Amino acid sequence: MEKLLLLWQSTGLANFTWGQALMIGVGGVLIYLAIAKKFEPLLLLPIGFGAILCNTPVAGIGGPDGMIGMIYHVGIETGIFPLLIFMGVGALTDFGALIARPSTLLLGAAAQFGIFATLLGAIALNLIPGFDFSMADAASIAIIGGADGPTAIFLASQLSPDLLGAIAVAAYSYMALVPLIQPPIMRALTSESERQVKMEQLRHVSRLERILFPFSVLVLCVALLPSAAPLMGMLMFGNLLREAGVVDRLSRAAQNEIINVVTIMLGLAVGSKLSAEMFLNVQTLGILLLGALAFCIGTATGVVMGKIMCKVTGGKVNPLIGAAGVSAVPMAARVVNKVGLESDHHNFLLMHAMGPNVAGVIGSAVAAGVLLALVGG
Amino acid sequence: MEKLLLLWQSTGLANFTWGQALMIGVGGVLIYLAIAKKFEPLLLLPIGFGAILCNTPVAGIGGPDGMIGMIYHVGIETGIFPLLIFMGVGALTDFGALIARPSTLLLGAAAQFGIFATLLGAIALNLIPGFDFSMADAASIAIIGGADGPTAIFLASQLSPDLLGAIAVAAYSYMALVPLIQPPIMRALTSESERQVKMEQLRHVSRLERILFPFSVLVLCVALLPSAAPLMGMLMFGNLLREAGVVDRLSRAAQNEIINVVTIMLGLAVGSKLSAEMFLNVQTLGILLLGALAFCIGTATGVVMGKIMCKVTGGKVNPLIGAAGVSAVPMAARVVNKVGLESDHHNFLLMHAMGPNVAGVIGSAVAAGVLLALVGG
Amino acid sequence: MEKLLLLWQSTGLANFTWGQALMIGVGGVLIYLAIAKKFEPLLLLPIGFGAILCNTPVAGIGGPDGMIGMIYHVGIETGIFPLLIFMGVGALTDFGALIARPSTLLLGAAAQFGIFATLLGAIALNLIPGFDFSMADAASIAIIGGADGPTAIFLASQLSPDLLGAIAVAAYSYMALVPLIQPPIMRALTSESERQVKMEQLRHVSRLERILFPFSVLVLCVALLPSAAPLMGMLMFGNLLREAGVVDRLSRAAQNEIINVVTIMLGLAVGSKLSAEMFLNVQTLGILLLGALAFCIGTATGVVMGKIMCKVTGGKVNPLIGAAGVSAVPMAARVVNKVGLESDHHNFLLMHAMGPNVAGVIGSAVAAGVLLALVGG
Amino acid sequence: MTEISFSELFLEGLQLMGVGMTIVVSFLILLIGVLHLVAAAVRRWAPEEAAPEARPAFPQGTGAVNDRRLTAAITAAIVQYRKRRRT
Amino acid sequence: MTEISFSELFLEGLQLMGVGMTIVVSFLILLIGVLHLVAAAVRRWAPEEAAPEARPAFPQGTGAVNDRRLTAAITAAIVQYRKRRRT
Amino acid sequence: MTEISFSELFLEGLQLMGVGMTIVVSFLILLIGVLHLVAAAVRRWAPEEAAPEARPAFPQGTGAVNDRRLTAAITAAIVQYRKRRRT
Ligand code: NA
Ligand code: NA
Ligand code: NA
Repeated sequence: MEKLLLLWQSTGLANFTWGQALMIGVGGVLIYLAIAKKFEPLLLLPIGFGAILCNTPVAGIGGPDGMIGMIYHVGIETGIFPLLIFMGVGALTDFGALIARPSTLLLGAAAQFGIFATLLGAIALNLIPGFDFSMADAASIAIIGGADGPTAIFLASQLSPDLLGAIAVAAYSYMALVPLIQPPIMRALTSESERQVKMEQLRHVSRLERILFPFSVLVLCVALLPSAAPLMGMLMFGNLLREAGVVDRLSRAAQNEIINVVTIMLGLAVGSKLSAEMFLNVQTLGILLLGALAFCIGTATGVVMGKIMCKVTGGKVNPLIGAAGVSAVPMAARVVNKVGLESDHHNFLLMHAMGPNVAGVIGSAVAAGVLLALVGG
Repeated sequence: MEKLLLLWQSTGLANFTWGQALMIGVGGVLIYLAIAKKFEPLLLLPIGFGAILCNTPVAGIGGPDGMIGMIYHVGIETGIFPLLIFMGVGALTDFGALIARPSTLLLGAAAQFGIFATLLGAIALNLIPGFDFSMADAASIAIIGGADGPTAIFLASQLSPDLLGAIAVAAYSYMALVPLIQPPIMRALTSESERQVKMEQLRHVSRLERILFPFSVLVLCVALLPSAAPLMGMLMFGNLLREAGVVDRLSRAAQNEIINVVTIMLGLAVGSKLSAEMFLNVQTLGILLLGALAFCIGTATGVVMGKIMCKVTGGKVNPLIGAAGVSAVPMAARVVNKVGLESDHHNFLLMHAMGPNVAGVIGSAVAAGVLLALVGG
Repeated sequence: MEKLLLLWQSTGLANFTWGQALMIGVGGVLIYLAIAKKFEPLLLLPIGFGAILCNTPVAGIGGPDGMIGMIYHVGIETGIFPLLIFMGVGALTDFGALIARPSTLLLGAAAQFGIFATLLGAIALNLIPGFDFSMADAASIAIIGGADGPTAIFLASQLSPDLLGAIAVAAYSYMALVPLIQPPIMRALTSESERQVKMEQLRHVSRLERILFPFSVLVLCVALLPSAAPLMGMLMFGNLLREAGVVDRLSRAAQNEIINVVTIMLGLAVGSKLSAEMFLNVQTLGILLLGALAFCIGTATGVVMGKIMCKVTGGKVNPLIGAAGVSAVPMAARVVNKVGLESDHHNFLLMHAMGPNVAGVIGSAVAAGVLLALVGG
Repeated sequence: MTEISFSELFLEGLQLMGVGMTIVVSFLILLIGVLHLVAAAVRRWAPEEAAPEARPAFPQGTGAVNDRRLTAAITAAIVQYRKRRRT
Repeated sequence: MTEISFSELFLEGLQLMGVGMTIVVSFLILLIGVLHLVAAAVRRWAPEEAAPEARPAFPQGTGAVNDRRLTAAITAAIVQYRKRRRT
Repeated sequence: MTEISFSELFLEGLQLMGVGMTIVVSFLILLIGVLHLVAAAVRRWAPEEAAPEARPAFPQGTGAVNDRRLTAAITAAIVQYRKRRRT
């Protein structure tokens, strides 16, 4: 029967490439990690599912006329989805700990060294045959060290869309792995007595200061680093919605409806970049390797800066909180708390680590702005 | 006054065609059915209102520059709205009864015969002068027998956009009429003793099985019928969000925010296809007739398959539950329960009918995939 | 270092124009008014923030490839955002007081004189050098007198997009200033005894009447003024969702999710029209002046009509409620209540003022339709 | 745009004011009529029987009574408790 | 479209019916097999211990009563305990 | 793209690292300054009077205790009330 032949030719089995089959497996692994290991499930589950759907042969779901392809075009190529998520992050984030102790911004700054060191690492990988990262690629890979999903997706979508899939997967995976990656580094770089340092309680932060904070950041950003203005602007807009106290409807919309809906769409759309030709190559291995490197270096420089601040202040800063500077909010702060408790069962560092933790978000948005300004031109 | 003349020429009264006036009446009837008769009000009310707005003369609300025309272009031409609704349906559906008793899939399969018989019926109508259905038209009409609104809208938007309005109206109207259409057929085809058959309680379904279910369906679909992958993929994605247990935020967004907002937009947009030239013709009569036929045949073949399963299992299956195989979740299952109670006041078939009921959703998505693959090429 | 120079050239400081800096200040003032003075914060806060972001040099956030520029293109140029907000307003509005006493529509009609008088005023301003308002500009400015944000934004986006920023700011600012603007006029035009008039309690309105109301308005609108059909249609659609009683899911979506999300986007997008060249000119001063005029005249004619109705009915209508006819729901009705209480501590006019108040919404939608039909051609 | 003299524009504006205001008022007067007609029709053909769905001030009916009793009991308990604590 | 005779179209429709129904049935029979396999695999390698998360058929039923009674009992106990402590 | 030698690229990368890190650190140090200024300004011109809206570190603190006691009292009352009704 001619119809049956036509139908057989339209089956997946008759059209599968090995690459597609493998990528469907990769999608399955991501979903497994999301559900069974609770690896950033809000993102990795939709990404994994998007990968499966977009690697279905014949259907073209990720193509220009397919549903997910269109979502990618509208939401990620334009940068709108990561920016909306950043708005939601701003509305969900309490910057109080940072306002109470602005010096923790230094820790957030130091941890960004992971980004720039990785940039150099990515270029160095070009010495190995098979790697050919441009400066834009290197910048997109490096931002994994920012430990900030939407920032990484935003930068990669602007500079290296082809690497977006691998970069997003690496960024979210390592964020989930923070409790495994960071503690050994933190222990190696600090002495027992340093880990036992107790910190003063944070001062009270008034409502007015909370309202003025987004403007402080925004004014600096607008004046000095406009290329970071979209990211930082939406982050601070979300935070202002939260702190203003007069637009609770909008704040709740940013924290719930918008971020939830956009997360579903963003995840599916990122999954469409997990195609065999873009993912199943040695570059992805390099990205995974460099991503781990970025997290390690960022943690290390954060802790080292913590040690310096400890010295300078005469022991008022526990160096461990420097590790929270990579962001990965609030996971990294919890890790700091846990490692701290190992050395002193009564020393709760969580609130103190929230300062560098949210400082890390600002730090990597600044770093993204620098990279956009210098590489994206 | 020249101004007044200009204004008179811009009134609706000066520009009305009979067709528009009649279609506004049709819109009013749909809203009446939605409110007074509770005929699928979530869809028919917006569809009816959309019809009124889009048949307003001069305003061009359904045209390429009008609000509803743009919504149609973005959401229905692309297929995105029905797919998002299908995601929500997946997040709202409990497939437990089907997982506990997979054999009920046979009932869901049998009931799809209504679709294919109607396809032939639509072609046969071409013998009557005035009808000129192409194969694509016939397929779009036939899918009404799937008793599944978003599937029907998706298929019609891809194969026969001109018939979309009539098909959507027929599909939702008959779904609302299930309690009237099905019982006589069910009673005519079964004996009193068959209707009294008691079924074993369903076994417990573990969380792991619930999580693996979407993948079982998806893998088969990807391997064998990629053309059904968009529909089935979104249905199973929604269900995975529901069952994963780690992404409740997203599951709630799919079940509420997304499905509600998209339902409003989808309804208005479908209404824009209720124009006089597309709706006020003999073809619409044919569609309404064929739609009723499709429901009746689907119910009948479902019940007949139920009788066969009853025989084969030695009386372990109540044939009535076959009627639920047309889907129309959960209305058809409730009808089964009600008809069953008439014969035995202690025989609650509701849970047993949920299996074929949700099987019918999968069955008609498969049927839609087949039609897309064979006709849509 | 060449890189540093490149970077300096990319800073905001190196690229600021005076206009941009000033407009960022304007944005700050709007946010200040929103937070500290509670001036319509739901709109003015996003508008102010949008103004800051879109006046950031280099970044181009409001440009055709920038996030807010794209949101403007999709949501405001098409008119979709104000229409969606109008749907939400409809779902939030209880027209019961108007249905119980239809004669209050006269008050809603009279208050629209503010619109048409301002139209003439805008044209008259052309006599002063520096002003050059076209008829379309004049109409867009005049609609500020409608005291209805989404209507003003809708009309301006269709007729005079360049003036949109100033018009939106003026409209929302004056709506916030209603408690200051209206009372002196109301007191000046009424006598103490008029202000003490007690009104009969409103009759009970049945559910059926509430359901039929949207159709009454819609049918008139479709038949006589199709150019108002988009605005009026969405307002009445939202109200029908509310009153139908069978689509509560959709009603809640219109009242919450949709209106909140769209308000954020709309505000940011309107902010993109607050650029120096469009805002920092004498025309904006004219618009602010004319807007205040429009509010004053509308209040006055509303009250005068109230006095006429008071005479005609032999003292059954308190003239104060005429002031509520400008709309600005529910602020104007509260102002009426407050001014009434000053003259008689036991005379609560709130419910009686709700009738003219919601009549004012309908009235200005009609006025917008007239202006679109006569000027927009 | 072609050059339009001010007086022309102003005249057009005047006309627009007249026509516009006329339409707004006529439209709303018509609407008054329609609403009265609808109200009369509803009263005649579909009157609500003793307003069955009129929403009472205490919407939960007998439940409210129970609730009120409960509230009374609870409040009494609280008062008792407070007294005991103070002593 | 090219002119297609009715009989051709009808024959094609018949074919489509046969092929389509075959596929739907085959697909769902395959799915039955897969679901049985999955169920067997789960039973074998990942059985739930005594169904810890089994949801009872009437979740609010007797449980609710128990809950309320329990709460009452517990709270009464706490009150008693507090009293004793104070004295 | 034009052919770029590895060493050129690496040098550019080094430069980028230097410049980038400098900017990040400078930006955040500037921000530290600004935040201190804002804090000082707020303390000076808009101090909160006795921190009326200060949120306590343990928001549920003593209130929770009270709440729990209250709940106990209330529930006891309900139990009593129910018993009385039944008899
Ligand atoms: Na970071
Ligand atoms: Na079905
Ligand atoms: Na108004």
